[in-house]
Amino acid sequence: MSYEPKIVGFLCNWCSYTGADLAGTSRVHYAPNIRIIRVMCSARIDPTFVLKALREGADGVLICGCHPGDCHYSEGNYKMMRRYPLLKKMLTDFGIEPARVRLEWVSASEGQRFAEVVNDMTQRVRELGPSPIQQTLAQDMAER
Amino acid sequence: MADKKLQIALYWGAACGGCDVAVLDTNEFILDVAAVADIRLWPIAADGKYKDIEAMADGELDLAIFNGGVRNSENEHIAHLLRQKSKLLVAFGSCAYMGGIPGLANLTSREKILETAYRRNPSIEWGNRVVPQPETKLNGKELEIPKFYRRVYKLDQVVDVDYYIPGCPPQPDRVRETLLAIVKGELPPKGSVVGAFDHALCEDCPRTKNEKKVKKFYRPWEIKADPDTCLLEQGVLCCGVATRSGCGVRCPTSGIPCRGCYGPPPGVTDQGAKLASAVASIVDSKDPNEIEEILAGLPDFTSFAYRYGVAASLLQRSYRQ
Amino acid sequence: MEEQRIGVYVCQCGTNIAKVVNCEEVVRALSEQPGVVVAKTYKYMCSNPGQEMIIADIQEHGLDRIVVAACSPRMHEPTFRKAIQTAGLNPYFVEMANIREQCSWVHDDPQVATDKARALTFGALHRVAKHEPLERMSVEMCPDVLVIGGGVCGMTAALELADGGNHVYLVEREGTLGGNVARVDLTAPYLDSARDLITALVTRVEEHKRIDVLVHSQVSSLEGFVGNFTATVETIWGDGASVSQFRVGNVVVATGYKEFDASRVVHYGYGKLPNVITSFEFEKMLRAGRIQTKEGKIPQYVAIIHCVGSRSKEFHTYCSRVCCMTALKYAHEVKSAIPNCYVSDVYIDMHAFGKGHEDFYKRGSEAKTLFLMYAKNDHPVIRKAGPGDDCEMLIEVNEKLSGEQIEIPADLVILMVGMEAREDSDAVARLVNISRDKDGWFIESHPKLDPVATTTDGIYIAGVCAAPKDIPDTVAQARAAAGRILAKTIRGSIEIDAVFAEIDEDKCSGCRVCNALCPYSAITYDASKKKSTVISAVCKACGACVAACPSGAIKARHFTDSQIFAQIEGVLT
Amino acid sequence: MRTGVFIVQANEEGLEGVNLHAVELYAANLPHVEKVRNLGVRPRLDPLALAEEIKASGLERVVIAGDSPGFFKPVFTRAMALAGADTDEVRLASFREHGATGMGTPRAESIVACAVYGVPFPLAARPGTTATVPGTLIIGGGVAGIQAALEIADAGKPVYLVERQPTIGGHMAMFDKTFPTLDCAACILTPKMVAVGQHEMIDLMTYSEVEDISGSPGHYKVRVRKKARHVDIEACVACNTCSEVCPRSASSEFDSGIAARKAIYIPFPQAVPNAYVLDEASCLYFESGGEKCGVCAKKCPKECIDLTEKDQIVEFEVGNVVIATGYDVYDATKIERYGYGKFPNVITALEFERITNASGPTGGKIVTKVLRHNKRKKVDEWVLDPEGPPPNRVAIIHCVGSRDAQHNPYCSRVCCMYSLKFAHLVREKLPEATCYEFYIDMRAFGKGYEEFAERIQAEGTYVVRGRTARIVEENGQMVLKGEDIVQDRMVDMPVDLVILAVGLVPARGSDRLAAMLGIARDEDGWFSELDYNSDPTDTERGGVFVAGACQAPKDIPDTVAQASAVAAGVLKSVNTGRGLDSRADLSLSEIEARARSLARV
Amino acid sequence: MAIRVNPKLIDELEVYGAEDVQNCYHCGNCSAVCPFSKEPYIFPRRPMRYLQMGLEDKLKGSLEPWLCYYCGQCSEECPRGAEPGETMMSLRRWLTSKYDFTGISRAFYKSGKVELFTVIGAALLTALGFVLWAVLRGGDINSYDGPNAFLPAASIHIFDWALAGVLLALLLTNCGRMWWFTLGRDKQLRTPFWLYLKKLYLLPLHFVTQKRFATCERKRPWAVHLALVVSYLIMLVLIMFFLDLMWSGPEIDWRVHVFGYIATVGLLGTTIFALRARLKKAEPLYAHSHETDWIFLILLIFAAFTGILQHILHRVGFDAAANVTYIVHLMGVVPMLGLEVPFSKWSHLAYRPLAMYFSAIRAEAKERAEKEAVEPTLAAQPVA
Repeated sequence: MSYEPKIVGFLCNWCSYTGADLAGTSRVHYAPNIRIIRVMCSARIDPTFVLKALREGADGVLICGCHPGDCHYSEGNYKMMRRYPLLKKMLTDFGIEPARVRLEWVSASEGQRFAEVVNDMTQRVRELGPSPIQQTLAQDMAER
Repeated sequence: MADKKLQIALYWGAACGGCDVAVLDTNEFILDVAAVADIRLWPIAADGKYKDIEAMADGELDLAIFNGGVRNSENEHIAHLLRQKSKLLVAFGSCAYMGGIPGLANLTSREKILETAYRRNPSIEWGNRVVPQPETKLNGKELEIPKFYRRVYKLDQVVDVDYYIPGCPPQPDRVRETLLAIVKGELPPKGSVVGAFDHALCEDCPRTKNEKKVKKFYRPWEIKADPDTCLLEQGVLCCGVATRSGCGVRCPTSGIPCRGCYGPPPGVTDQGAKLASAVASIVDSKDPNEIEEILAGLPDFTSFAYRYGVAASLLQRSYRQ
Repeated sequence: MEEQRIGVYVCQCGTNIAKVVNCEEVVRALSEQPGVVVAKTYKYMCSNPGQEMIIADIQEHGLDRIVVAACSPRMHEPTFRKAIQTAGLNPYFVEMANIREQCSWVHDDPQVATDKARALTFGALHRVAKHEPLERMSVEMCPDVLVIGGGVCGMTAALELADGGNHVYLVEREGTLGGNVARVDLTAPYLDSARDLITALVTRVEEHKRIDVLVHSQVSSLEGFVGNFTATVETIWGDGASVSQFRVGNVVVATGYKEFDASRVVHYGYGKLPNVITSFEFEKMLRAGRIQTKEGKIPQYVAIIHCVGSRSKEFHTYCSRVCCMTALKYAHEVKSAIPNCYVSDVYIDMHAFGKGHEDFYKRGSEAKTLFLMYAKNDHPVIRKAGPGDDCEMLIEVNEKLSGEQIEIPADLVILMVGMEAREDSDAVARLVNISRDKDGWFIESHPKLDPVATTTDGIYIAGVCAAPKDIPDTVAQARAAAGRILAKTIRGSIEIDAVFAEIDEDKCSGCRVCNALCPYSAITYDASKKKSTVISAVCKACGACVAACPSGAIKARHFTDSQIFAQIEGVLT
Repeated sequence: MRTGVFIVQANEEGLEGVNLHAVELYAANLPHVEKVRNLGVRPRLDPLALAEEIKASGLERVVIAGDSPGFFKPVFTRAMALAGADTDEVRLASFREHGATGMGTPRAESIVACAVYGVPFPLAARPGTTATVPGTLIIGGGVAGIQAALEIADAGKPVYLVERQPTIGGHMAMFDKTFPTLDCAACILTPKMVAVGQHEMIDLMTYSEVEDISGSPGHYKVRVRKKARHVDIEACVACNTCSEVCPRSASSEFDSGIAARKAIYIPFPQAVPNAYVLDEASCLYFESGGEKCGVCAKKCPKECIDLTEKDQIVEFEVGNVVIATGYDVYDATKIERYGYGKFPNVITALEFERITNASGPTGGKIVTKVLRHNKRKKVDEWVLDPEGPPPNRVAIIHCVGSRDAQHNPYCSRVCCMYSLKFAHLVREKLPEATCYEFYIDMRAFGKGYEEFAERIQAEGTYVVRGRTARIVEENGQMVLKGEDIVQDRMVDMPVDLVILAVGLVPARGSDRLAAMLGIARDEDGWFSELDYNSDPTDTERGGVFVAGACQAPKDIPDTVAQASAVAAGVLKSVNTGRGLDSRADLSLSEIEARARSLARV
Repeated sequence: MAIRVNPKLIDELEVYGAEDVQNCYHCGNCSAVCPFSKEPYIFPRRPMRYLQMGLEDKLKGSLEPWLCYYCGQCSEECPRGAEPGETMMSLRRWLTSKYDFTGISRAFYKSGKVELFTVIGAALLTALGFVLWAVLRGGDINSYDGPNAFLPAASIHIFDWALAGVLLALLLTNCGRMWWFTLGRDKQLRTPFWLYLKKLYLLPLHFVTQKRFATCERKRPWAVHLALVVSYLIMLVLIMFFLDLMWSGPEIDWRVHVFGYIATVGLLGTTIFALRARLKKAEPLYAHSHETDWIFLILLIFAAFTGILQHILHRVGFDAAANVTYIVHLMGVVPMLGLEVPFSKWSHLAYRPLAMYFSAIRAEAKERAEKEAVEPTLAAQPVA
């Protein structure tokens, strides 16, 4: 069987999760690879969550929040916006393609866009191939 | 137990020796230890043979203090051995606890390390730049040296550990308190971090803290930081916020930002990621470009945030192909 | 931890889910998991029989955690919470897996969709195991209200609140109530008497037994949080001062504005040319019935210049919103008092947007007011006229509608000074813990859907202190603030959602990383204890502080790290 | 105080139902009135002559009475000054502003009485209170109705929210972004809609209309017609099966008619209540008298479609009534010169909102309509295809139907800003496109609006001062004609897409509602408030409030503020159990007596 | 140099008929709907603006009012009832009074009464003069033509020519002033003589055809106007050159009389139409009638009616009646020509074609100047 990436999505409750629901109610089909986890706000997303997901076997992590200026909590999404560059830097240093993690703004009315983002993300992660993490750690263990 | 002397072993894995010095730094207390304990193994200070340990009965040792990480097969072998022979195994110092400075090597690869050390190192002037192999045939004989692993492990990634004493090195006072507690049998639940507090460094740091908003980051030498104000809010990256206290706030009180050697406070899974989260959150901008610019003031953030904790981090190592 | 007993319910939603997802298979996979006691699938979990099934199972099998794999939790989470509560479980012991909107409706390969549904349900299962019982709390709400500012806005808010049964402390810095409107003769565009408006309000305020008016007074401190503030007010009487202190539940900030200082616009010569006056000075003339030059002459030419200090690069970028209509009012008033006077009105854009405004503008045209348009940032220049001219001054304008460089004769020039945040707005903002925008106006909680609340619970802003506006819009805001407060005080207490952030004091190192992150100022720092605390009544549970807390001291209730970690593990199984 | 009453008319038409002669006689009999004179219509008053008159009669107080006496106040004030009298003693008796229109001569007389006594009319004519029942009827489920409902219900008081459409949300739900912050309308509105739908204190009646309201302040009896929806709201899971099998379609109201919906449909996915509705008018089953079709009912997996359902009449009693009926947009077909309805790519603002909305028929892609052959109908049709060509030149025409003596004389208040927003959306999605705004005055008056306008221009949108005169077709290309006033040249420009910034008009049925409640509407049809300045959300009738655009065009923040303001009015009455009575019911003698007693104080 | 605004001008223009111009809020709709409004002559908005601001010199130098034919589209669509069409009409009246150096025109426009009395006076004077002259030279009231003719054709012819000469002189002076205001005094504009020659053809073209008027969306006003102009011109030619043939009789000389009848029908028909329309305010063009408009129309219909009446009377043999009627006819014609042509409404017969001619010259001169200067930017500039 060909490789199907596993993607974990962290979505804010007010815009993106609602947008994903809208994709559903609008029956906009998209790649099934994403597993969505709901948080109240993208500001709740700790980089640790992303590392945790990668460590647990995710091949990609998608973070979605309200568009800048749209945040239900006025500026939570800016907090995520600030963490993102640092997170990418860290991933690069750990030798993980930063493209495996992606931050997108998806509003509650953008069901279609959510689907496009997921499809695009899935495609890109598919091109990157499986995440090396679990395999490498297994190889480390095997060596001992 | 009072009538019988404690049976103790000390060992260093991938370490600098500082931890052993820290034990000595307990000063005269070490003599008290010697009074109540038999030191059965201490490679840096006393002569002891691995085979003596191997010969012991399981659980014959009361306490094994392991400092340093596990970098090669020898380290691992001794770790297993001590685990088997000792009632208590303590990971002593940041390296045993988290991989420590040697753990930074996990951000590169074994091949690169060997390449640098044996082939590309500018100081190598002699020989034919041979990279040592675990097994070598020389004059028909087989020579063996410990196998250099692909990466560094922290101790508990190899064996079951009872207690952890963080620090690079652990503070002598903490060491003393801990040893006393062990002697007295006043031990916290297994798996605890001992010799350190359950809160972050800032709590003990005398610098004044204000609401934090940072427009620009500085390397320590780039700014004459106010001695009484929190370094982080002045734009100097200090790990204290995401580091367990116990060191006595030595660095920040000397004007040096905390380097995080005591590891994450309880409740924090990944020290570096948490530090990143906190530091980025206080960046004072809403403009993506400006944010990038401000964060560019933190070169090599990863090595800084995981100075001691790469091996203990969620990702543990680099995956660069 | 004692063994958990979890029930898993997979909804088929008719065929909405079942058409694509093999619900039986999901149930089978789940039933093999540790802790799962019951796993079932049903046509409609949200239906009464579905809910009753859960309730019966809880009672029969002693379930203590429930997973419902169905539609979006945004749709039916309240339904299932209510159901398990009926069965005696804490409502937060249910977790939903969204296998309709985010699975069966967006995928069509049954195998793939079933796999995903299983993964999502695993996520919910792992998560629910970490759930903690949560309780809603309530905090007492003091019904008394502090209103800062005794202008039209403050008085309206005070009356509204007092009429609604609340006790109000109305604090005014000046010696009399009325604010800026008290300086005005007529209001635009209906030319009603401003004095009648103020008289009516002041009379009612002073007569109201539930309003305490404190003039010559200032709020010197405000401690506490929503429902429970303590206000200290300093009153300065001619020679002495007194301090009063009272408890209030909410605060309305209605501090209004101050007029722009016209002398800052150098080329208008205000302060140098005697017959260049500001709008408020003209109001004085109107009230005295003496529209005349400093020399006592009846002007033959009156010119009105709009946007003085407003809509300009140099001063304020914003529009002061009321000046256009006020200027039109002046044009009418000049024509009324001096029928043979020529009025020129020099404007940028005519902001006649409200009820009756456009008609008022048209009447101005009909009365032959000469409207002249200049470009933003290309200010007219006023100079003294020569001896040969039949006027005092000449105003040079690059007139946009004709494209000509022109000179307007004027004996009297009225500068329509804009509105400006008061110089003490900074202090007020700090006092009540709200923020100001770049222009010094107070920032509302949400510019659209919450224009009178602020990010600090219990602090409301109304009227011009939030941005320039005319009297009806100010009154609407004053009443809106009162309405919001009445709605809360009527209940007597504030319900606090069970989901909020809390700080473990033992773990908090007092680093204050979180302090500035809270958009609602829910985090306070106790300098003596060197600890931060979240006021749960104020927290809105976004979790920004939780993610940022470097010492892991802050916990997001119902969104804890361990719950989310568990869900991550679950969905990736 | 020797008082002179001068009656003067500011408008040619005068005031309907006010007998000025009677007012004269009445005024002459009031105490201290020395002189009453009718100055006629729009007189040119000479201050010197007036001063002489004041002096001659020794007047200490002057009352100017009439439809808009303020217009004459300055000349009287000047005359008072010239006569050496107290200029503060020029009092206004404003008939129009205090509701003499419709209330007739006694009201005008009472206004004069107050002025003669020197007492503000609103103070003297403040009605007493009356016992009030706790329920509140809110008519209209747009953002104003939603806000008011939540505000009142959150206080624990019962609310009946009646909405004509099958879902609440109103116009705001149709919008893409909101100016000037550009946040997404759905993101901020849908949580509120959901809250309304789930609120235990709100009895939500969608697809319903108020048939009758009777009773008095504090006790209004309301009759509501719940139109047969044919779908059980509680049971429906919004699965779309019915819609899929439905053979009939009609144009979607929610999509401003630019897309189709089925006869059984849900207006939009986030509708509240989240349930389908069967539109009898477009349904084959009802058209055939129940002979044909009915497939939806058969296929509904939850069996929640009842084709036999009939309209239902519900009756209840409330203490307060909130009118939040909003607005309709101006019918652009009335302005032939813009070719709306003739040129496929001349669209209205609401249509553009749906096109640019990510949940709209093009998925948010801004495209022009293309000519396609409809095989079934065998005709060529202009259709909106998401893959259709994007426009290169977009013209946005302001003041369509507004500020025009031949259409609506008033300014619609929101169009300038939403037009600028459109330009932003076009430029954001189609950076290659050129965008032109044709305006008369750029009315960017609100918080952050001016900055927004500047930003849009900085983004490269061309703003042209000059109303567009015509859209014509030349060689198959739409051409826009106008004058660029500031640049002094004619605009003769090919365009691909024209967006008409249509103005706002009172919602359909406002007249009926006004008649039912006995409240007035202004000359433009908007509901009249009690007092322009001090009571913008109250009406002459006690317990009847107006909020939002139904009172006059308004943007979202101002609408929300009014909705909360209305909540204050409602809550203070239900909290104390007593609400304000109708001012309309106060008699002349009561008001006069009040004024007399207040004057002594 | 800044131009001084004169807020009083708008009051002055009120008597010329510009009663609503202050209502204009400059949306530009009028200029855009006007089929003639093309660069560099954008109107009616801009002249209205000059009027609001009282830029008298700008207005005096404007040709725009003459380029308008008052189809009324602008007034119909005006969102604020500012009556741009009527404003342009008023400006034409005002300009007529400005071109006229005698001040008579101004007096006429400022007061209908003055004009009316002048017309009546002139009529009475005419009657008196002709009667006296006829009686003194012993004319026979019963004789229409022949040697004893009460009013001999040859003499009348001479009178006609004399009158025409005076009128032409007055009109030419006014035209000269018009040239000076619009082209002559503009120092910045270089208008070489060849340009005048090059565009000369425009004068007769527009004079005869009113070609431009035909461009209006509404065709009827143009058709009516054309009929009037053609009728008038026919009559002018007949009278100036073929008066003797017209006079001869009693047989009808079809060579000339057929034209005479056509012209009479044309004159009567168009004036009756115009009067009716003005009374009914049928179209925007006819909605606002200045006193001068009434006087002009009444004179015209009066002249046409009396003209044909005296002709008929003569043909049927009532020569005495014909002679009396002829005097009455002259009472209409003389003031009509003598006052209306140089001082009032009728002067536009000269100013319009001249304006067309001048505007073409100016446009080309401007274009040449601009070409020499920098290329203008074509795209609209964002107003930053």
